[in-house]
Amino acid sequence: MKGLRRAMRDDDKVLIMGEDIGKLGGVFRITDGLQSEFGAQRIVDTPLAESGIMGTAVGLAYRGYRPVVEIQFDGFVYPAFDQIVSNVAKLHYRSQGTVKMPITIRIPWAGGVGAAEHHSESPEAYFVHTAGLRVVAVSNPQDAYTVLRQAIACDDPVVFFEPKRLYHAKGEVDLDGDIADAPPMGLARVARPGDDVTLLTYGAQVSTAMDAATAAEDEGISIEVIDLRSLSPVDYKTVTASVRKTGRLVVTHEAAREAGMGAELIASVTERCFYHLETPPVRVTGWDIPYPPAKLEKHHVPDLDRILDAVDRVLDRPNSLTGVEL
Amino acid sequence: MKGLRRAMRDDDKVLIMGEDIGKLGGVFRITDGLQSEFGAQRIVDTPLAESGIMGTAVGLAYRGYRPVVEIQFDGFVYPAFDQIVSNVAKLHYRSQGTVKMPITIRIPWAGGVGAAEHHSESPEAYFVHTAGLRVVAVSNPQDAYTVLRQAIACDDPVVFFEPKRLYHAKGEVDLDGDIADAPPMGLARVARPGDDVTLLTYGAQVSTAMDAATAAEDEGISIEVIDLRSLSPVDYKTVTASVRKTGRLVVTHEAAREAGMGAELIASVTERCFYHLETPPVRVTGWDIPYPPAKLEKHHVPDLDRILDAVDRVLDRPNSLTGVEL
Amino acid sequence: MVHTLTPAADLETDIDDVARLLTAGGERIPNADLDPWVRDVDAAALRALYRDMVILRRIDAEGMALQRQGQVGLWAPCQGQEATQIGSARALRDDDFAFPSYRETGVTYARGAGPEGYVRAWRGEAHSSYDPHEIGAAIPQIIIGAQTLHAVGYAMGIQRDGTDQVVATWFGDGATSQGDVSEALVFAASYGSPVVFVCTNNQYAISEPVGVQAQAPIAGRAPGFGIPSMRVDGNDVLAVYAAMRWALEHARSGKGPAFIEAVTYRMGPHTTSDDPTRYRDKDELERWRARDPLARVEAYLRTQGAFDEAFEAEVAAASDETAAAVRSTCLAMTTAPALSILDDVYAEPHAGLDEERTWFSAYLDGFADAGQEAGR
Amino acid sequence: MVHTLTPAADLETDIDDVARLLTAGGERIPNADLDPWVRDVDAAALRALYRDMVILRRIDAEGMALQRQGQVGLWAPCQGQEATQIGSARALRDDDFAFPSYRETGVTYARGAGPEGYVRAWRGEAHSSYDPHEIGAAIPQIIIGAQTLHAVGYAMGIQRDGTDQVVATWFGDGATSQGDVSEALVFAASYGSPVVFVCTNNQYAISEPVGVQAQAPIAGRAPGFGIPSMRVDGNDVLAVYAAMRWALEHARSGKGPAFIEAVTYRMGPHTTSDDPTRYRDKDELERWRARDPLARVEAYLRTQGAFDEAFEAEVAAASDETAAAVRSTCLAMTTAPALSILDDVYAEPHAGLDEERTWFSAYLDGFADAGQEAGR
Ligand SMILES: Cc1ncc(C[n+]2csc(CCOP(=O)(O)OP(=O)(O)O)c2C)c(N)n1
Ligand SMILES: Cc1ncc(C[n+]2csc(CCOP(=O)(O)OP(=O)(O)O)c2C)c(N)n1
Ligand SMILES: [Mg+2]
Ligand SMILES: [Mg+2]
Repeated sequence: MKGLRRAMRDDDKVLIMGEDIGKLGGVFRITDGLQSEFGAQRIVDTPLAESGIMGTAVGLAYRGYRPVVEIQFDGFVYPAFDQIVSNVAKLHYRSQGTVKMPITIRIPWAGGVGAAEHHSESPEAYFVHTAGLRVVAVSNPQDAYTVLRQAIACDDPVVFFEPKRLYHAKGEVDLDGDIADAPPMGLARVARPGDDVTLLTYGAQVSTAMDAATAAEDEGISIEVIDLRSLSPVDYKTVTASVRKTGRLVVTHEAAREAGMGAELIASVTERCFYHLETPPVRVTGWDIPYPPAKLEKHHVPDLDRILDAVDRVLDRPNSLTGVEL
Repeated sequence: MKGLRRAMRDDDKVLIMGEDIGKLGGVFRITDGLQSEFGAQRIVDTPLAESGIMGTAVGLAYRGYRPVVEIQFDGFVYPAFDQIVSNVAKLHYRSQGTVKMPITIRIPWAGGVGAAEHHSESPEAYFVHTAGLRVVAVSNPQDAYTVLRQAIACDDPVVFFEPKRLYHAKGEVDLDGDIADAPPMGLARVARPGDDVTLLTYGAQVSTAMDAATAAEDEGISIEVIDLRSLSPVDYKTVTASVRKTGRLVVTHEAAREAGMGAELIASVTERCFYHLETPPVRVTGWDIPYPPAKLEKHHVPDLDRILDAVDRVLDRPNSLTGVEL
Repeated sequence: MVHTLTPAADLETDIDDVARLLTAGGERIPNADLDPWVRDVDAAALRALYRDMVILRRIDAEGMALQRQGQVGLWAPCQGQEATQIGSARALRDDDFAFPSYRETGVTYARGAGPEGYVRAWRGEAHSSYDPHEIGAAIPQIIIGAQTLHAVGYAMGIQRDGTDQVVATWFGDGATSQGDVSEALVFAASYGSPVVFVCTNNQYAISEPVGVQAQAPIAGRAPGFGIPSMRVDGNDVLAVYAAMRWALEHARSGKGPAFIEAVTYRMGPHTTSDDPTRYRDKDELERWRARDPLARVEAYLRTQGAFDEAFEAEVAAASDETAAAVRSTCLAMTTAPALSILDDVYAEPHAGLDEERTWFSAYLDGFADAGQEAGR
Repeated sequence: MVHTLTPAADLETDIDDVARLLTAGGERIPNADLDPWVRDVDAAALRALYRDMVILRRIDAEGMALQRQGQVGLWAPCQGQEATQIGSARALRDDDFAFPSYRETGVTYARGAGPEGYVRAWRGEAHSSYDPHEIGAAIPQIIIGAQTLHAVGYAMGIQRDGTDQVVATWFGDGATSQGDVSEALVFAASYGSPVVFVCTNNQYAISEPVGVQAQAPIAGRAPGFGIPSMRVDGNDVLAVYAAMRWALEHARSGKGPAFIEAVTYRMGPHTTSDDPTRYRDKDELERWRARDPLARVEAYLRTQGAFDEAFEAEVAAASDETAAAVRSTCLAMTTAPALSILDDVYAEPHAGLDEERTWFSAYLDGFADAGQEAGR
């Protein structure tokens, strides 16, 4: 990933730590070639222990470094949870600002790639609920480049979600821009303007949402797709401006529904735009189940049809729940 | 705690594991005297390692035991997070129902007791968001007795939150009832009926909510206080019946707001009762900060005044945010 | 009292500092620690172990082939590790219990998993390929090291039940870095639980050589926790079998946990997604090929006159038959209906999920009404 | 190659299997491992260590008193552990860095924390009592064992900076069970990082005797990870100082991490919330009182003619002065305003929190307008 190379070049306090990131270049080859360029002191193959990786990153940050930690797969971030919640997230607060924790935690993320169990998790809500962290999720190559550089440059810890489904996405990337000129890390992006329904999402679901919007257009429905990019903080200015315009809201994500990101979005939008809402907002999410086996994952990850069904619902058009009591 | 003794007597597959629960009887003396009655094989002092406690509990469950795990303080559950999320919560699903995980995880919980850092955490939303777990929170001695027995008897893993603020609460407890006769574990309790506003809460905040309701009564405002008891699943029947009646909703909890339990409740209620809501529902929660130092915690844990301020808000009465733009 | 240590400057070159009974060339050599444990292992018994290893290699090759053909999504091959897996798992009693990792195809085989026991999960049809209680083996664990704690917990259960069963758990060299594995040693030692730790040191954790995880022989770690250990040639099925018998007997007789490091080599890629040429060279592979676990048993049996064409043919036939069964079972698998993904999340009814079932079912019905299938 | 082990059937009775230079009676005995490291420690140097220990004991007593008087919320006393804390921390160089746990008052003292450096956090005014970068010591860690990994990470930073600084980290016997501590050993060994692990084995983790955590001497754990270690009498300040110098020099000279187990005793309760009479008896306490770390230095200095009334008086005065400063600083503390709880959550502006500040501020203004204070 070009953003990493650039960040490594820009600041020699940046180093990358993780399992198999050296010679192998990471299981997704994101760090391919970096060890030859920057050496084993800056591209650090670690022992197989996520709490160890995160805990040593904390120590490196204490020392003035800016560690970029690679968690090999989403499902392997949990052993590091204690270090993240009790130390990474809290140290700046606990130390009354004397200790900075500019740690970027990169997490290859979510499903839809036919993986084995524990390789398709969507743990973002855990981190959004954790004060002291910033959480971002990218949906396209340009953001993967720019937002990653911003995350690394940020003096706060940032959990950086990279959808596995998009690793092969190709796209034009402006490599030369100054990150100061790019939209700040916390801002959402109107991925597609529209008038009838606001469709909020992030990560790989952005492309599904865009497909849904295109499909809806054929039926004369104009969907505004917003790519949140930042999950904590959420750019509620952009979000509420859209909902105030459309009056209808659908949120979609792959993570489970209960106390997920969609709950946060709907609650906050309802608090702020209640009188603009024409119909109850709707969530289209993964079910409240552990991630299912690969052959069945297509029934779990919300697809175009499930999104359109929800769009019908907020538009009071016939939909799967017509007549079903909530 | 009498519920533990009773559960130990009723089923010899029940055993309790944790740090300092033997001779010491636990730092809160909840297991006081149990080791003398049941012996060290059933009241098990464990090495100081929460992942180890949780992981061995999984193995004991594999073997047919029903471990009750004591986490010494809320802030120490994070080292066990991986075992909880990847194994405790998922094993029944992963094994297609062939392996049961009847593990009860008791967590002395939340703040308001002037404790040192990491001793006042409110991590419930993490578990609510984790499919495969059940989550309950008790607010009074009777529930501490009955719901704990139900949790231990349940074939699913249950995260059981015990508010530290209430450890000294006294109250009549019916010790002889059959748990089959008690309201099922998943049901909410209308702690106080009312007509104007629904006030949803759980745990120690129930008593603050009751105080708020009493205070509001003096001003002629009738608040219905609902003690959720079960956070996953939520008893939306009871909740929506109340909101349909009052048309106004306040949710209060101590945990941070972003992607917290309040978000879940407001999102779900809005989805279900949108047309019954007169005003936007409001959350009164801990701020989105790490738990503050003891001397300042009173500004963090929502108190009667902050709840009443929110009640004013949902009633469209003058309140602190009058004129402030959301 | 300075505890110094002979550091293994290069753990990989140290692979001969192991207990062994059969040399790479197939010569039976004495070993005072191991010999007592295999006195009763005659040619017939060794032939059985050999047969198991051949069948395992064949199942493994079939798994690789099925993956290449798109019939399973992923495969974690165990070629090269047959002696470690068969030697250890075959020493268990039927009523013992196993907690393997994802690579222990040989363990699930030895525990009695049927053809679908190897492939259902890798194919992505379900998360588990068998019922653990039926074969006495837990679902293979993917979260590195987590199963070692489960094994200790199960062993604590055995202690409470008062039986003489033993639990064994398998994990890799990489896994030894995980806190959970050290915690498992602590708990097992603290309670003196009947559990045998089998560390398969196959020299790599994906691309990382064992030296990233350990600066001293892994077997040396256990005694510091109060657990006796043995470092054994993991390509010598007889040595592994002997060591495992020692360890099991230690645990079974109430002396507490024991630890075995089996020094072996992963001949193939980490999984079918891996490209080992990026991080290791051919020479190393060739050096290890010369230590093949099957070849040395064959050589030894030949010197004993216990390896003939009939035996070879019988083993080949059994292997082919097993492989064919795996293949046909795999190909015959059907995918469960969409709504089934909501099953078994909880053991008891759950209001929230029941409601989602209602919604999902209504949604699926819409497609059925339209004569379509949901989720293309 | 069976690695057997001499199990310490009873770790508590094994407390004399330690390296020592001063007996409980104050006799200087030789020790080949330790002697080389204290050749330059003359009476004056030993008096300085003694003085530190007396002051530390006095600060600790003041902390207990302040808690009993409701001036601090909690206190974790270190009485009995003065030799371990002072002996280890005083061996550090100013530019080294310390990662202590909550009980290491002596470490923060030796690093140069001022009076408020001991009490601000315990009083509940803030989570930290000093600026880590000012005194070269991290905020004491309450999450058991977590700091050991931070120490290794800091040491990795030192390696990259190419300086000869060393990091030291303190943790208890109970902490050795935490996965994080084992992982710290793995990382430190893997990178050969300049970090010294100081395990204060004070026989208890709250109520649990060390035997729950360890079935073999804790110092024996490190070599299994490739780290040399030493088990030292933690009530012998000279021995601890010597061992620490050995360990620091080992790390400073590029040889990698080192590990010290200091065998000592927590004379008081775990914290002011604890009641140790529930789990340990008086006899044990008395046995340890006879090993008091201060008494033996006094006795030895007397035999050397280096302990007189003037010295005693000076030490007492210094102690009283420090204690008085701690007390007055504590009593003078004022509590920050309500709105400050939203400060320092992030280092950079955060839209979400800024909004909460607006709301909270508006809310607080309402009380101000009404002439009240928020949050009674
Ligand atoms: C907690 C966790 N972290 C990371 C991974 C990714 N991963 C899968 S296998 C593996 C290497 C395991 O090495 P080892 O323990 O030696 O076992 P082997 O694969 O060699 O059998 C890694 C890093 C994982 N499965 N779980
Ligand atoms: C992760 C975690 N679990 C539990 C606790 C509660 N706790 C605080 S101190 C302590 C005992 C620590 O014992 P030890 O490591 O020996 O240090 P000591 O208190 O004796 O100095 C425990 C269990 C904690 N602080 N952190
Ligand atoms: Mg390996
Ligand atoms: Mg201790």
